[in-house]
Amino acid sequence: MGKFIGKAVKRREDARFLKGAGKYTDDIKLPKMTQAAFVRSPYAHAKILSIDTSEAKNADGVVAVYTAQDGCGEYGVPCGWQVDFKNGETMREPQHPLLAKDKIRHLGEAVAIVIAESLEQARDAAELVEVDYEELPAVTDPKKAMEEGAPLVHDQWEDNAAFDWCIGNDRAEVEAALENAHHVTEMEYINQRVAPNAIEPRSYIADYDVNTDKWTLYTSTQNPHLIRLLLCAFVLGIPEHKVRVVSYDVGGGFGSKIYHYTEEAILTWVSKEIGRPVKWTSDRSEAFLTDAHGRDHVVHSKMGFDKDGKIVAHLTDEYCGMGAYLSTFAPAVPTYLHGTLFQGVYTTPLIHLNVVGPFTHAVPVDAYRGAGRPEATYLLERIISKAAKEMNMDPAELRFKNFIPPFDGVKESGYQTQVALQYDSGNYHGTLERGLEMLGYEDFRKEQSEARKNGRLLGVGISTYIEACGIAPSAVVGSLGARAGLYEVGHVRVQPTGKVSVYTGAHSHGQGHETVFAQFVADKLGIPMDDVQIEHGDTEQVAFGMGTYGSRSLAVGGSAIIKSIEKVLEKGAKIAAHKLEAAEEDLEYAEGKWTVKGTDKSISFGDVSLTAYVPHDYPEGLEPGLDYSSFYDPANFTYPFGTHIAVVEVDPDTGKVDLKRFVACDDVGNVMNPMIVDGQIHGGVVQGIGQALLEEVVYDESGQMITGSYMDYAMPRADDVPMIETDRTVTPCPHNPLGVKGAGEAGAIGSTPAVVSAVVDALSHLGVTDIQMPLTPQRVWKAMQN
Amino acid sequence: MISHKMKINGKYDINASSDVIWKMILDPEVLEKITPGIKSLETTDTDTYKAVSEVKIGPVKGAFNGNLSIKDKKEKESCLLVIDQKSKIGNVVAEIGIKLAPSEETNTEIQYTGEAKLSGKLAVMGQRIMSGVVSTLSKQFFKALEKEIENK
Amino acid sequence: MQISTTINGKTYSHDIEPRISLAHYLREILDLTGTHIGCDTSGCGACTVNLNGMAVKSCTLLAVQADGGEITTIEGMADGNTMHPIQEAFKEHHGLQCGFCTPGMVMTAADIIKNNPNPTEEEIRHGLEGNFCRCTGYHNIVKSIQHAAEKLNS
Amino acid sequence: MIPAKFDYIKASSVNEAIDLLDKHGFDAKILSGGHSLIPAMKLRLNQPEVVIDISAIPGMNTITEDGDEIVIGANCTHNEILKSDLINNELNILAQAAKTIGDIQVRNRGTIGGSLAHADPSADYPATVLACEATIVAEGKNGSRTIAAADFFQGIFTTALEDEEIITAIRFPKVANGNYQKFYQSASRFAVVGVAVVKNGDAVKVGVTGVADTPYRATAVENAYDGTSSAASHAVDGVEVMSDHFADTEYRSHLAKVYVKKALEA
Repeated sequence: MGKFIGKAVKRREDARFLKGAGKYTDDIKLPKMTQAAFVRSPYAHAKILSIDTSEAKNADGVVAVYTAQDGCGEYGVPCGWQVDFKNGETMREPQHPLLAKDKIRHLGEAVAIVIAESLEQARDAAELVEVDYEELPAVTDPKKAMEEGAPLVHDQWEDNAAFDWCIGNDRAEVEAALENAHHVTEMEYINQRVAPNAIEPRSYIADYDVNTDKWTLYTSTQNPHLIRLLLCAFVLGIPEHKVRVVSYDVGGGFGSKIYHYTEEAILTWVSKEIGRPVKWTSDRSEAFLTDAHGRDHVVHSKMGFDKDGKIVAHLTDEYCGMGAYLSTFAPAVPTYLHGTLFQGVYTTPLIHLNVVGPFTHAVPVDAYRGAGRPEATYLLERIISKAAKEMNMDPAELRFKNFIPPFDGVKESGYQTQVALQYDSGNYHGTLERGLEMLGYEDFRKEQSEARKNGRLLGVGISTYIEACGIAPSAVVGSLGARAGLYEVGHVRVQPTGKVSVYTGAHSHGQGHETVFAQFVADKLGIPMDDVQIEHGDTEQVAFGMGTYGSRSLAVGGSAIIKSIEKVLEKGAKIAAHKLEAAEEDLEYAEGKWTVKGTDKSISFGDVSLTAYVPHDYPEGLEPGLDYSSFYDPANFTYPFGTHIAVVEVDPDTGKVDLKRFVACDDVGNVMNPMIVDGQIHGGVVQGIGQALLEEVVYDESGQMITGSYMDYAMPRADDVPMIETDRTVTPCPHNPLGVKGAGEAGAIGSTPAVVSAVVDALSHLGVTDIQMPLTPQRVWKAMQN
Repeated sequence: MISHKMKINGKYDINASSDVIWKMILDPEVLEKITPGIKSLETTDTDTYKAVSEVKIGPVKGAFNGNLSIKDKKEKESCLLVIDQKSKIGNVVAEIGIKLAPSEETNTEIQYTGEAKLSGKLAVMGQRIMSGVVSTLSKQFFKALEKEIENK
Repeated sequence: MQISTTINGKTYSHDIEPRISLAHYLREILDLTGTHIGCDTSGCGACTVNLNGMAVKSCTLLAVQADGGEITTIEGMADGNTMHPIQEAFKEHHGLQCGFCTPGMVMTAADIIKNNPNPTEEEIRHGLEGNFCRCTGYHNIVKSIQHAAEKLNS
Repeated sequence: MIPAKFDYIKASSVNEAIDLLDKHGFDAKILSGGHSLIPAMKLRLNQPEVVIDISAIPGMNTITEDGDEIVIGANCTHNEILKSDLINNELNILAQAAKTIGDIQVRNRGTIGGSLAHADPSADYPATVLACEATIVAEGKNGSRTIAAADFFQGIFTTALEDEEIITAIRFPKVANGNYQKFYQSASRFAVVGVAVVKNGDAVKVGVTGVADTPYRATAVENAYDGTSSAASHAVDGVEVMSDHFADTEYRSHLAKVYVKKALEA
């Protein structure tokens, strides 16, 4: 531990946010900027018979109106991950057009873009575009989309499957083990579609400069470089050095701002057409219809146990809706980010998962906080809790029985799963023991049985999750179908005065990089935090980067910076040795200076920096300057884990769930800033609670969305949740220099099944074994009646 | 699981013979008067009309136009009302079966069952209130019909 | 239509279309972009400002309705470089992450504390029912407001 | 989100507002707090040509005592109502209802007159207005009239107000023993079910909101009331119960009974 690492250092970014001085994309105004509005389909599936833009073109202030017929029709946004059929057939990848051409495939798909001098004028003119549609039958349920005769989303294929994929042991072997199992627990349920709902709606400004023939795209994205790469190389065919992508402050992402959206591309195209900057900021209504959603799995699962309660086999079949097109990472989410977590924290010897990914007439899904891992955890943790009830065992006891024994990844090697991954280090008993202690589990069980006698319905639910974070080793993901590497870039530029500018390809949209990164940089260099500036979010400042998602910023982005720091110190030592007239190996570096061991002869980091830039008296043959950039490609994923426990009380009259306590004991490896880690856990937990109790995107059978505003889409408010009780165990990651594992998604992964299991536990004496999420009062009440 | 097809059903007892009621609901002039929001009804074919309406219900106001037709007629007994209306705020397609049956001595019970399908903004934003809207509009329709019968 | 308002102590006069919301007026015409817009239906609270001593949602208020009014936005909370005790408390207790809902949270917190100088946790949570935060799980926002209230009372 | 264009007129008197309404008719909307109207206009679900702002009309935001009645100006906000000593002491049930509406910001702007004229089927005041047997004071071209609560709500968003009438005040009898109970819709926080009960000796008056297309007096409950809460089983007798994503007919009917029972027992 240094001066800053591990300390609850207050965030440096807060001052600007608290004063209203944050710089979100919609806050930016450029000279001569125009405003865009989209004309969107009121149908989920329809033929476009005609579009009449004449009246709109003549409206006040209108600069231009474009449809797919006006030159941008050839372009489409790409998918970044290829998941093929298990029989070898290539993934079906339809064009995802910037504007719909002949056919509408989901509600809210854009058919025209109107550009005007002001936002008011753009909106007014958009109302004047007349589109004639022929509505067609739609399908939004992933399982129904695979039924015989289901309406086809893309006519060129005989059914709606984008892929049909499997992972794990041989299916026949798993089935045989289930046949012979002492007990088999079965579950069928839907992991419902949810809308990420970052409070900042997506916002873009494209600015083409005719003088330099260069574009600047200001965008609310989690990964500016990836957007530039996709936009240039895969959509518009613009050379990358001609595009600068800037992402200043971003108001939350939760996955939904990872992807390259059609609006980014069309605005970039439009800006050159009109020779002026153009801005579009989504409304919340548009956000519900166009931001990538999460989840949408239809699941059928069986888990077999021997007579001692040891898991012997696990077989699952899923239909995971893709929506109308394949969003950037969509195919990876229910496959490689999901199936590879089916081992959980258990020693299950036989696992098989089959996933069909159907197209549906709904907005595309993609990674949403946790991405595939919450869905895997939900399944494992619910089915184990259900099995415990069926076998009349305590759910904690059943977990202890099946845990993988502790291993640190150094003395003991990593744990090889049945589903491709090798866990780095883990101590699963530890978090469950601590979690039960934090809760007072035994006392609670007594309280529960007392309460039950008085007609009160108390329940407790346990979830012991694991996730794969720090994504990801490029070679591994490449072999799994990723079309990009997932390394990160860290650039350390030491200024002549010894002040340090750090450029990272990771992007902060709430995680606090400007503080946390400065903490470890300052410690590693032994300089004050004030001497360190963290820069991110601008492709012309940062060499390259893959962005922030999958809890990768510190584990991958941080490690890249560490590599550069090591290079800086290595060169610094050469300069110091020269100046101190000592051998390099006789120097030691601490507290910002090189000292000749055993003497008081030293030179400061600042003096060495100055020497590097004013190399009058300098080691022969050494390049001047002190400036290093590094690419870090992780050796493995990281595997945070933990225990989440929920306590609920159900109102017997209404079915309303009162979440009384929530306990989280997480192990995210080493902790750079406990305040920020706790904050990440709090937020994730509440998002997971949201899915368990409140959130659901509902499409009706014709593909209309009936939860398209905050009047109908319920999310946790302050009075829906209690304080979150947190604690940690620390099992360092053995393969990255900071020993960190990542904390961004943990909360959302662990909490959902804990809450659902708690409600089911509260009602178990009434014969309730499962309830479909979200556990609305109506659903809970109905479950109690049956 | 959840259908946004709004169920429309109910019954209304009117103090008139099925003969009188049958004639009135097939009379475009009467329909134009009693259907909430209808501004004009123009006959385009037998029992088929082009309808222009302006519906104002609390926070929502929209100018609709489209077709209204009456199908599957069984004299004085039953028919199917088919409505297909479009507007900037969304579209409505409805099919409502209407049945007339004598009740008590001089009354007729009108039973109606059907569904309305919404799309666009109306469907997305109006979910919380749609079942109430249908109920209120139906009541308005039958009240107006009663009034019309009294006036005749 | 001509309107005149006092915003953060400064008087402004503009001729604007009646359909412009107060939030839009602040952001687009006055460049006071600290007030954010997160939804269309008065649901999220990101646009909360103080009008004539009360927290209001500036996206559900026409600028013309605020004519003659006295408005404080997030930009008017700090005294120069000295942050308001509520702002201080949010920083001290990590009551914000992405910062987008934060201005609305701070403005609402000011109303809560003004009307109830010693709010309980339950009262704070109830008071925040009109403000969504998607990052913090509210835990540290509630703590921040508790501490801000204590500070303002001492 | 930006509404379509409209003209905005700030009325300085009730008469001016009525004249304007008379002149613009179907194309005009009255604006008070704006918390129902403005979101609809932003979504362009409503595009009035004229918006008449009545919020600045003098004398419409007072809460006064008039003999056995409390007279509440139509422009009183929910916040003013829930904070009024007079209401807390003499008409506590209304303060209870006001407290459940929206959130702080909404309560700071939304008005009782606006809420009643809007007649949202899930709004909180209507149940209370019905149970208290309040009267709505409306002014129009032909002068002022009072409308009994029972006659006021006529359907979803539909009231007994004439096109050119506005609500100027609501007159409540003082209520010593009243109680409002609400089950919230989890997204909008409107009432899935809201029940107002006013007890007076052996008699009880029950207003219900959220359940049907219009708020109603649960007369079946009132008639069956025997001093216990068993009459709650009649909460939806003869009522066509609404159904939506959050509560279908069966569940909503059940909730109505539960909440009538709660309110009777409170």
